[in-house]
Amino acid sequence: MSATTSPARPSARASSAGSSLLRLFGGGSATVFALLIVVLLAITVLNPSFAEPPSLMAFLRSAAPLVILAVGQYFVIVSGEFDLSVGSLVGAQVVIAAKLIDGEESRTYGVIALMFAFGLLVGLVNGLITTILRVPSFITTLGTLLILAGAVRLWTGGAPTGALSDSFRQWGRQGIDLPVLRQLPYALIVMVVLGIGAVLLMRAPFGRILMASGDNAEAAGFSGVRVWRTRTVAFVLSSTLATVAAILIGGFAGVTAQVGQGLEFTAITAVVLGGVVLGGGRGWVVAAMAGALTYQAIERLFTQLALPSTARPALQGLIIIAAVAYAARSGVRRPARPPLDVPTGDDPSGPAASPADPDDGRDGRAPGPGTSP
Amino acid sequence: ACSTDQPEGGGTSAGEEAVGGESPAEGEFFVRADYERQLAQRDIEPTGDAAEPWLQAIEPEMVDTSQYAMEGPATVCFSNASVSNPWRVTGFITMQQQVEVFQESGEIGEFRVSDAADDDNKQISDIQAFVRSGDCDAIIISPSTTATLTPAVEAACESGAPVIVFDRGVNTDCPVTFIHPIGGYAYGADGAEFLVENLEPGDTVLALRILPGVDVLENRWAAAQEIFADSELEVLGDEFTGGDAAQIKDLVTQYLQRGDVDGIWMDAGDGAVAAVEAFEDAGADYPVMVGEDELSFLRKWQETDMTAIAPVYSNFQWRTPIHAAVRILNGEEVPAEWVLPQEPITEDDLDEFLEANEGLPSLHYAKFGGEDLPGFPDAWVDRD
Amino acid sequence: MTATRQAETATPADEPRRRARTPRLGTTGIIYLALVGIVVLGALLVGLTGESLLTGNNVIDMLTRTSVLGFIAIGQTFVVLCRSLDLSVGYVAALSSLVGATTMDGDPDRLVPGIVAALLVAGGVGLVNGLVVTKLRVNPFIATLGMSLIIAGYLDTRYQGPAGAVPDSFEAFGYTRIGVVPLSTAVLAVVAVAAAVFLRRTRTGYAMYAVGGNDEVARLSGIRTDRTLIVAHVLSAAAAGVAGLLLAARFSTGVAAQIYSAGYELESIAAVVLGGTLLMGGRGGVAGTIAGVLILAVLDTVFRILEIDPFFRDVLRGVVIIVAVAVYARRQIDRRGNLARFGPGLRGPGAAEQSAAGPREVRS
Amino acid sequence: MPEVNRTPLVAMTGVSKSFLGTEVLHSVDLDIHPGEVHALVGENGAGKSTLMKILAGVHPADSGTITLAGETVHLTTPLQAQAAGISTVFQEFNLLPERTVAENVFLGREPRRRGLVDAARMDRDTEALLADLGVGDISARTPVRALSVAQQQVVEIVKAMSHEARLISMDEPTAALAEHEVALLYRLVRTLQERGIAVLYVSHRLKEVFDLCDRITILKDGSLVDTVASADITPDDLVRRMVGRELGGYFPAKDPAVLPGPVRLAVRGGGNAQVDGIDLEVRAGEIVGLAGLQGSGRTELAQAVFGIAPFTRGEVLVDGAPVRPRSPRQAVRAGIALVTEDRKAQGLVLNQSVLANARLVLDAVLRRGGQERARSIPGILSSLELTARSGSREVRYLSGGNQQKVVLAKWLVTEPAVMVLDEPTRGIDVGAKRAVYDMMRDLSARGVAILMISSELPELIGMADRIVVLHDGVVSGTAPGGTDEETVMALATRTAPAGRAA
Ligand SMILES: Nc1ncnc2c1ncn2[C@@H]1O[C@H](COP(=O)(O)OP(=O)(O)OP(=O)(O)O)[C@@H](O)[C@H]1O
Ligand SMILES: Nc1ncnc2c1ncn2[C@@H]1O[C@H](COP(=O)(O)OP(=O)(O)OP(=O)(O)O)[C@@H](O)[C@H]1O
Ligand SMILES: O[C@@H]1[C@H](O)[C@H](O)CO[C@H]1O
Ligand SMILES: [Mg+2]
Ligand SMILES: [Mg+2]
Repeated sequence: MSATTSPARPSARASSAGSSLLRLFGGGSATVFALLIVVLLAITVLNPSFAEPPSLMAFLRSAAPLVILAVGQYFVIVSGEFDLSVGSLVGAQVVIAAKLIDGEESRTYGVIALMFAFGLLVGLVNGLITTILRVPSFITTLGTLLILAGAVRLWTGGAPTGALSDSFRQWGRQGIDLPVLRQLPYALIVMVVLGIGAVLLMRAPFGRILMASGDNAEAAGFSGVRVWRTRTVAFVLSSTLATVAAILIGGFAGVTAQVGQGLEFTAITAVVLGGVVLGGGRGWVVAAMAGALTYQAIERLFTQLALPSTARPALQGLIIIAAVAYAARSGVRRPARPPLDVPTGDDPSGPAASPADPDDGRDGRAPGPGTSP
Repeated sequence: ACSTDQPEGGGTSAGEEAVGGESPAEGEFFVRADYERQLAQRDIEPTGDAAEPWLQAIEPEMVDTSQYAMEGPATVCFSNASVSNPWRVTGFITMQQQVEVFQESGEIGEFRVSDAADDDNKQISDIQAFVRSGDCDAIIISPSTTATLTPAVEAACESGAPVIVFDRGVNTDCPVTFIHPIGGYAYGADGAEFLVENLEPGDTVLALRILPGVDVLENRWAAAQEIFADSELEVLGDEFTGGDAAQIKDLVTQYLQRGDVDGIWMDAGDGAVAAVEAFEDAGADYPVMVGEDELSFLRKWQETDMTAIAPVYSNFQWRTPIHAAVRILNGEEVPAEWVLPQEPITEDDLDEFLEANEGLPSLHYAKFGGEDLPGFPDAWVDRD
Repeated sequence: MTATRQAETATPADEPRRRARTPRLGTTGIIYLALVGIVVLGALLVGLTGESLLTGNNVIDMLTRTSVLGFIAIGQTFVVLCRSLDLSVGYVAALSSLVGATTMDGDPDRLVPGIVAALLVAGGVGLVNGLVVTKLRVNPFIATLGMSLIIAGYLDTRYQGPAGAVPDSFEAFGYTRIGVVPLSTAVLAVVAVAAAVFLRRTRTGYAMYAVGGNDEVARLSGIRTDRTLIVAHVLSAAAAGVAGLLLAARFSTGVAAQIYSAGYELESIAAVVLGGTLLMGGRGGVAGTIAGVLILAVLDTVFRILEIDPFFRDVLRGVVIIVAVAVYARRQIDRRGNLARFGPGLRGPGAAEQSAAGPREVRS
Repeated sequence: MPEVNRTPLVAMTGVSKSFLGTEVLHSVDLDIHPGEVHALVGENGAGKSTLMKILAGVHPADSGTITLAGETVHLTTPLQAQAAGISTVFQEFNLLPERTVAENVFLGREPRRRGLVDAARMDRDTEALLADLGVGDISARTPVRALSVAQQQVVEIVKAMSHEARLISMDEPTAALAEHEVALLYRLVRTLQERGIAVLYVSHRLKEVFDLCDRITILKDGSLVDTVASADITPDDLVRRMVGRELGGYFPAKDPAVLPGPVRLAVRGGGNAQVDGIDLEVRAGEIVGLAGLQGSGRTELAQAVFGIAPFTRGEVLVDGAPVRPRSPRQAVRAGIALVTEDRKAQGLVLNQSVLANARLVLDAVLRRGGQERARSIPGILSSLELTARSGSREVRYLSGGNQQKVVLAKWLVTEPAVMVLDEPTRGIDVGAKRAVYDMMRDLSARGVAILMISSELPELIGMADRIVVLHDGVVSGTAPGGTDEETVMALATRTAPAGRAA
């Protein structure tokens, strides 16, 4: 199940497919796919109608934003950083859209363009403060979380004003009418397109230097990678995708004061559920997306079981910890210790030790996030 | 020099029956006496001019306040729980507008506000700071949580300055007056009764709630449960939504996938429109709908003319504390418990209210009662 | 294999300066300077409104505002020093307030049992956190986030609202003052001193710096790294438990959401990092954390006096946190760079790129 | 050997150890007597450190017994080993940079008074230990971060001694020390010996082995070759028995047909904070060696040429064109490659596949034409005897030698004009070394200019056409290829080594 059993792969492309396959069946990622299947089956058993295309479409439509956020968060995490600001950003973007569009169809796309510009700006700020000023991204994005949340309310005097236009809302609400599915949601299409895009990106040179930066920033730098730039791009990707998520969420349900609250933790949890290692350099984007779907599916299951809604978080917490713990066990070896990962000292024979690599993990110089003061 | 900011007699919260809240010690949010009182109060004709509901009162017992009488512009201090939802934002604007009127007329000088951003501990500190400063001729408090703010409010009472509490209550009757609409039980009942009347026996109802543990909200649900209990309606479930439209719509969609939903009951209108949309997008018939007097919902209601009701938690109550303060500082008597009228909006008066609130933002509350204030409508439109 | 040594030493900054000051003190010094700076700035701003910041009342207000976050942040310091973190502190505080208040149930004789029960439960949660993190190898971020969900679920199911009541004698903990010093702040001071002594004067304290600095080295030196980390998590939770008890005293009852949605987890981490403790662990301490908490409290008080809009408050807080940490980071960077043999230690442009890359910072 | 007939302090018999299936120690016997300095020698990967770590309680042995002064002991944790009086100076760096010397020395065993750590006493005891060993220039309160490599090494030894140890194992303690600093270590070892403390001494520097040790145990590929009294064996025999072949045929000979071509790399008056007045020329087909003591600035020079810590003075020309790289990117674009001395920290992204590592520079800098170049990767890998089969394996699973080959492959695909290699054979075994040498010859035959840094003089002498020697950041001279170690050492230590440590 470990990489050592990998079949021969002559060409780079094929082999990355190979290693993806490995990641699927080995280590962290296996758990999430198994879990996802189990949960979906459970739901279907309890409520066969869930398997009917329209229900599935509805499920995927409402899952799409989180999946997209997870992809964005994945880029940042794999580069060795955190993005806590996405929740606030989603909220801010929806409110901005409502206030600026104010129900005027004609303004829709102008405003959407503006939202992307704003998203880009936020990503740049997060990235540059983290890489150039060396503020740990946990703190940087905690700061932007506060700033965004406050600034946008300040701007709208506390509660969102204005209204979204139909052409804005269609993206999260409408879809292409089809016979069987009844409707193929635009949200789903966007999610799939972005998902494929992410997979391709991770196979492209950028994907590899992103991984390298998260794995060992110094080595990457000595190979000509502009680590600061790569990580900044990751932050920009994250906040751009958060903007897309905002468009879908706002479109799906309209504006309320609470949009986006807590999404940052949900997104990070989803990514980790996908077996992606906090601290960077390890993890598969498809698994991260599966993590997001799993997270949503679990919530579905709970409503399905009609569990008292107050009790749900408890179960959710248990499942998350159990899943991650299980992944950590089946994981091939202890990952190079990430910034917020823990010393799991006492077992020399443990995964820390790997063949021909006596000192691996022995010297505490495992690549951490290059940007922690 | 060991001093204390602790109220004499200290904690009164345990099991003690008092204005506003019921005993949190039991963690129970249903007190039949209060429930029945509130339901009855709905049919009692309030005193005063119906054109100024914020000055009306139901069965007031006046208390003498001559001891607080003073001359000249007063410094009024307001400790606000938060402006973290549209209902409170709307109300707070109304309050500020009301203050300006009295500042014009020279009755109020300085108006000091501290906002606790929903942090109970912070609000306690805010109140203590007001008390210590000794500058406050009157202290208005909108408590964040009934039980937790009680000690601080008691301490404020002991400071000698008149204390006015509104919206959510406290477990003590030390404030000069406690201002509130009829209350959560009535609010919850209005919606529940409407559903019972307008649905057939055996029909299904989904209850959507914001969050657990806030008494005003819990009372609403407690009343609804009471009424659903002796009806033939089937309650499919009660879900917490955090008032987040996306969650609301997603949840309703899920319930619709599993079968019909004939009625929706909500403990607060935030996001009612999202619930309605779920029916539209699923191609299902509109449910019998319980919302709130929030404009986005009222407008949706008018568009679709579905069967609906908008229970009201009278937002105009935010004007009353200011009037109360001025009266008290003039030594005029005020009701010890100032119960304001609280009438739901029905299809009969729907159009009238939408007209009156023409051009106001969608997250604005119809019964905000500020039409006659100088800042109207800009202050509520631009929110500043 | 001496390569490791090489890289280890590839960053010693020039010794003369080094020898001069012990860096830990240096950092703490800076933070208290920052604190003073903020007080002065605040005093000026408040002064403009004709009021004055440093009146007895305002001091009381500031100190009162330090207590709750203070306890939590001290606990958080232990875990962060060990290169872990605890996102469950707010939830533990809520739990402890309810356990405490329901156990006491207004009866003065059950004061002690109430306190003990609350702290035991809190410590128990910390123990579980520690075990999950060390034995199950769940990243602390997820482990403690999951624990938060579990506690929230339990509390909201078990208690529909505020529950329990504290006797007046205990309410005093939240309201009594000794001169301008609130009792809770006095207790905080004692706890802070105790924590500082623990870190600076006990083997476990030393072990925490070692585990956070480099758990492998710690292990080879015979330190039980898992045990150390578990202790840190227990202490963190216990401190949150104390905060919960203080809140119960202030509220005279126990509550759930009102406490766990107050955002203590992130605020405490912010305070710890504001206090100069490395998020990467291995360096820092309680003294700094207290300064960090004071900074936030001063801001709060100034904001209150100036009646700053609550939303603008968030903006300012965010800015202050980022700027402060950026300043510390700047100092770390300046410390870097090899001993210059020729002329001033000129840093070529390439240096920026190199240092933007990686592990070197981790140790600086 | 007076000790021989006394009961040994430590006796290891039939000790075997495997890591994940591969046995790296095959039933090894070793006995050490009180007051004896016992050398453990062998090629890289022979198992020296592993044996030592078994003694230190870091790795439990799979089989075999260890007796301490007669009775059998089970050393499963470092704590037990220390308690048993066995302490170790590990090969890898083992100090906490942020903590003071005293805190490091007593880490985990801080002296206490009434339950509290007695910091004052800890400092005093540390100062005492240092003084006792005649080390004057280290203060107990200095953070280790601020010490020189040598000073840190001393601290490690003091730390080991502070355990009331009966046996101290030292794994290549001098590897990071300059000649003059080695003298200090000699003193330390002698002091220990006088106190009846046994020393197990691992070193690649045979001179030290003969200077210091009473007996020598030779390991080869995890098996015991022999244990001999150092008096009874000559250096040449020792090498022969370690390596199993003559040193002579050790370095591939240069193909006489390869003649120096035009100058490809030229540094004129290059200087920055670390090095100064560097004048250097490397021609096509030429291998230039760069020698110097640790800390003499070889790595800095390499890093300056490669734009990591760029020259702030002078100029760098590649094929006559002035480049003066300000960053690795620019260096790569200018056709320069750098194989760093620290493979794991600076050379590899260990969690990524071999292929991902091999094409990292292409991905980062040379995207245009990257695909074509990438096609050459499998060829290059197999030319380095890295089977393309392993392409999708994550690098951390490879042996040190193969990891180094991946680093080389990474740079070979960039088809550099100039290749700088910093300690290219550090920590890799004979076979891998050979492959590296062959690759270098092959490259220079194809006209690449090679600048090679190495601390192993035989290697430099065997491979280089010329050897440029650095001392304290300046070029102190040049020696012709095939010169002898004395000449180079003379240049490297020409002026009395200034107190850089101070
Ligand atoms: N923790 C470990 N996991 C897997 N293999 C290991 C581990 N430690 C050592 N090895 C392998 O065991 C063999 C012996 O390694 P060891 O470090 O003992 O050699 P050595 O003689 O010390 O070499 P050097 O002279 O380079 O230090 C090597 O092949 C090494 O790859
Ligand atoms: N005495 C010292 N004091 C402080 N730092 C030192 C000292 N000696 C070496 N260093 C640092 O250790 C690292 C190794 O030194 P440097 O790279 O200059 O030596 P070198 O000639 O490359 O030897 P090696 O290749 O063995 O490291 C450099 O970063 C250098 O700054
Ligand atoms: O949040 C508001 C109020 O604060 C009030 O207490 C009840 O109605 C809710 O909508
Ligand atoms: Mg070794
Ligand atoms: Mg070097």
